[in-house]
Amino acid sequence: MEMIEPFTSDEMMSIAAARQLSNNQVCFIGIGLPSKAANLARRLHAPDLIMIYESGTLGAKPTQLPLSIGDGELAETADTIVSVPEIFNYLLQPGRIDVGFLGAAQIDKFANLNSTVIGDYYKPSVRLPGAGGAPEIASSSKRVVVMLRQSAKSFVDKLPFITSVGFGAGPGDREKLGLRGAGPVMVITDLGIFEPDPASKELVLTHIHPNIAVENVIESTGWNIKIANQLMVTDPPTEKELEAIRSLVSARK
Amino acid sequence: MEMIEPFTSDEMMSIAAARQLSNNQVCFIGIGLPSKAANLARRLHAPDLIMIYESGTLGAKPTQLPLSIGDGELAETADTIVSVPEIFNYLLQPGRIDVGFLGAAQIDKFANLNSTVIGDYYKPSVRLPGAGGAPEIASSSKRVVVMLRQSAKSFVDKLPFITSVGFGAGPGDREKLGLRGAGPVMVITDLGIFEPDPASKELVLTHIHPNIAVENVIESTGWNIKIANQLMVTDPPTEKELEAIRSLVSARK
Amino acid sequence: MAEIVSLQEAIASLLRNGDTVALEGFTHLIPMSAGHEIIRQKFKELTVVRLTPDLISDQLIGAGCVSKLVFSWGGNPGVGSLHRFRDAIEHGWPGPLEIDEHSHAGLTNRYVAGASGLPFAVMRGYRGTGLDEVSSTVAPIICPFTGEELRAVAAINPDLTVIHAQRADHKGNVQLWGITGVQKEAVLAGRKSLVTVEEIVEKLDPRPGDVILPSWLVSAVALSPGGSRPSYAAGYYQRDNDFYIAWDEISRDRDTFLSWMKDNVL
Amino acid sequence: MAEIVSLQEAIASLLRNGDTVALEGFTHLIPMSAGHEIIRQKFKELTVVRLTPDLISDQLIGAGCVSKLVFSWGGNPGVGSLHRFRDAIEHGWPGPLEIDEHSHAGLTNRYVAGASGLPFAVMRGYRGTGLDEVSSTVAPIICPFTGEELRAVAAINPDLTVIHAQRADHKGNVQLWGITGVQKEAVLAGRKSLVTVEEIVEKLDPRPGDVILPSWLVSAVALSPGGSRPSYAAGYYQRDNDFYIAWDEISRDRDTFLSWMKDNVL
Repeated sequence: MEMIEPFTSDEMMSIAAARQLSNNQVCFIGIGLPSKAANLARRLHAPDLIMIYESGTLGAKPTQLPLSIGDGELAETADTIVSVPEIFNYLLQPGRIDVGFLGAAQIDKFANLNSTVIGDYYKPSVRLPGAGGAPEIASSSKRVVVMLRQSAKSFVDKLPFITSVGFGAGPGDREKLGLRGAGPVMVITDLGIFEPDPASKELVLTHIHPNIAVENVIESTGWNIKIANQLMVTDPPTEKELEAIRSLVSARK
Repeated sequence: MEMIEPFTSDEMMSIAAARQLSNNQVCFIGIGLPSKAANLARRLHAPDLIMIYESGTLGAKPTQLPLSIGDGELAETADTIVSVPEIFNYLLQPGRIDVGFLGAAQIDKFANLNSTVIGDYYKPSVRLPGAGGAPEIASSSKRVVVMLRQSAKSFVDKLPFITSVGFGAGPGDREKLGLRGAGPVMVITDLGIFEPDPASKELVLTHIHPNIAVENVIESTGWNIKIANQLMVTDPPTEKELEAIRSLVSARK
Repeated sequence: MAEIVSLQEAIASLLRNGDTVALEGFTHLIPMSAGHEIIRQKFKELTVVRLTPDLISDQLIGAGCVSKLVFSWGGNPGVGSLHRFRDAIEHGWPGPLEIDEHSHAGLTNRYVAGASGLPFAVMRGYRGTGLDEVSSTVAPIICPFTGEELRAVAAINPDLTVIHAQRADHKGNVQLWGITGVQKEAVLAGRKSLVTVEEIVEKLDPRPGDVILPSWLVSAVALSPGGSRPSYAAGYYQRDNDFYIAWDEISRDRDTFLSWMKDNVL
Repeated sequence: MAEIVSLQEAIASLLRNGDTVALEGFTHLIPMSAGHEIIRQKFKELTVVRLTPDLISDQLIGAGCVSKLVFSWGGNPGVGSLHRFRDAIEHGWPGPLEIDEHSHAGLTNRYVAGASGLPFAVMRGYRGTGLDEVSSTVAPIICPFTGEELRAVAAINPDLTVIHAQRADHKGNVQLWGITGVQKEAVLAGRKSLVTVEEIVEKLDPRPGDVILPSWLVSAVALSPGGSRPSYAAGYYQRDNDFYIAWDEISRDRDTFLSWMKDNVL
């Protein structure tokens, strides 16, 4: 039996997400977890991944993990820099982005996302940063991959606010709303991987990460989560993957 | 009495037009007569005239008279070059241009311009080049100056086609059509200078060029042209003006 | 990612009879050699889109490749008429030419809408002009906030957009500079795109005022040195103003035109 | 033509209590020193417009200058919450804060419409989201050609737009490069505009990727070296990521914040 090096659930999440990206894909990247996973993919199997940040940097190749979507190194290593109107109107809106890679504070069973408020919009208990580029990344990318840490507080039955639309209230809603991308094809958490059921569009647990119990996922989901008939276990991180993620240096002085 | 050097009516036209431009004005320039007059003004009293061509060259300072609106020298001497969408959407449309400087094939008494067809639109006897930038230069510049050679064929009672709106069918029409600039404040020909009557918006002959008879203007106008009570004679070209216009070299190899 | 192919292959594989093809380049960087290749491959029934149909459009029209022209200014810049264009409209030679005519601002915004994945763009313009009546791709639109009436222009998404640029690298990234006109928008509006270039280089070192079209936004790149003559390519060669003047004579007469085409293009 | 004045004079002469003021700079070239001058001059009841309200907006809000915020992402990039922004919205300290909230694409298009002299812009977006319901500056619009439903966003034309740039010349022509974000559109949308610069130079030699704002498009230029810190100015200094992290502690508590402001800004 092969020895598996110990790894954290956050490392498993980033590595599982990085595996979803391949060379020459055009990937629109949110800051935080998605940026870490994309930069990891670039160091592993996808050196020619085309990373787009909403600051207008196209094809950035940072050596350090950027702290913001507009770090100097993103600009210095980009193939070109375009204005913010161009990034949204000319590149994202027409559906030229292969993978939109998003984080969020909360998600519901139809993969709608909230990053706006906890509680009432006009009297929030927690005011979150808000939409940024997310709503249009979610509506216009060819495919969307979502990453967030899973808990009963983040996987909720009803979102207080829909910042970005996944599948709305279910099948046919994206089409009715005129959203042209395929929507969220995968949600990756620190516990497992979820994919929408092709018919109902409801998220289904399709992969569980190594060392995670199904009960753990059930407890960490605010609705009655569906589990795939053939639930797979995510391949554990390889030595190379762990080495790569641990050598990612953050751009902090 | 001062000696006046002989000059052509075309020279008088260009010189009279050049005199309308002043330093630091932002001037959107059509090719041909307007371009010649603007470049003349730059060599005389308005060295800091800001010339804008629809190719996107801002602040061009050509040493030769360009043949096209996109000659290499316009690009090389410009303060900056912007895209064609920017020129029209960001600079012209919002009313940032002080003087729109236009030519045309035909004009009517309300200073509407035709550069599209002679005859029926669908069966034209002469197909002209068409609109180019003119309609929006005419509608959005703060003020418009028009230059054309005058004859009964160019100064017509009814245009076969309105390419660019002057005062439409008369007072109030620009406002009704939502055109925000003041419209044509002056029409300069090889015979004289016309200005719109403040009340009726109909063109009135306010200046006649030296050596031109009023009858000549009347015969060369396809409608019953109004003549100002105090008709002035245009100041003849100065020696300096003539020298400048004759030293303008065209950009032909 | 853009494939690097020969001009002949590019035109043969990317274009079909009956297609809408945009050829852009605003005085500078006009894709002349690509137009000549279209003529040599005898394409028919094309809808040609071009803000400033000049010599290349005159040649495509006179050669019988074009059944419809979408344009905003059809002349020989600084010289005068475009005779083949006039002959087609005035006398239907060599065949009838349908037109959809705009202002520069209007056609530019049709490309902007096409590049933006929108069905239309909004602008001030057309109101009170004859163009407002003759084009079916212009319509009134009311601002939902102020009630003001403006004009909508329909998006244009050519089957193929062709432009000429100074350089590309071996990955198919494209670089152009100088007067770059509406080329970025035309390429992005195109369902497919072809860029002919003066040079293919190892590395695109940055230039002031350059526009970079990353390889993933372009279908094909073809090497075509001098591909813009008698137009110009800043940094490579100048505009041949004398040829523009000479074209007036060459194009005025049908037979002179045909014989020039035979000797110089076919 | 832009006047070259001191930052103090510029803010005093261009801004009024109750004005709408846009402060733009997308991570890079944030006009921090201009924001501090606004705080020092104790402006009140401002509507602040900014895609990414971060530290400067947090300071303006905490200092009591702002009654309304128009924005699309209010956080400390890569760090977390913006505590003064949260305190104002969650607890009304130091006063109530009205908000008009958009996506980046939506607020960007509001600037584009403003820069274009149009009352609105068209986009895909908002449909199905909560933002569609809470903002009065978003409305449905129907394509007159296809019948498709899209969204219109209302133009924004700030009374004053403030940006920071690398350089200007003595005539007031402005040059910026690197990530230039939505600054051109924000300046053009503004009824007046102020550009703070690192340097005033004899001649703006061209730079790859630069944006030039000719003097006639700018109201005033003020020299303010380091005016973007702790943000950065490409070619001059780097982003002080550690300060962004430190701000989390400084801003979390009202008293700590006030004392920091007293020591460092007032």
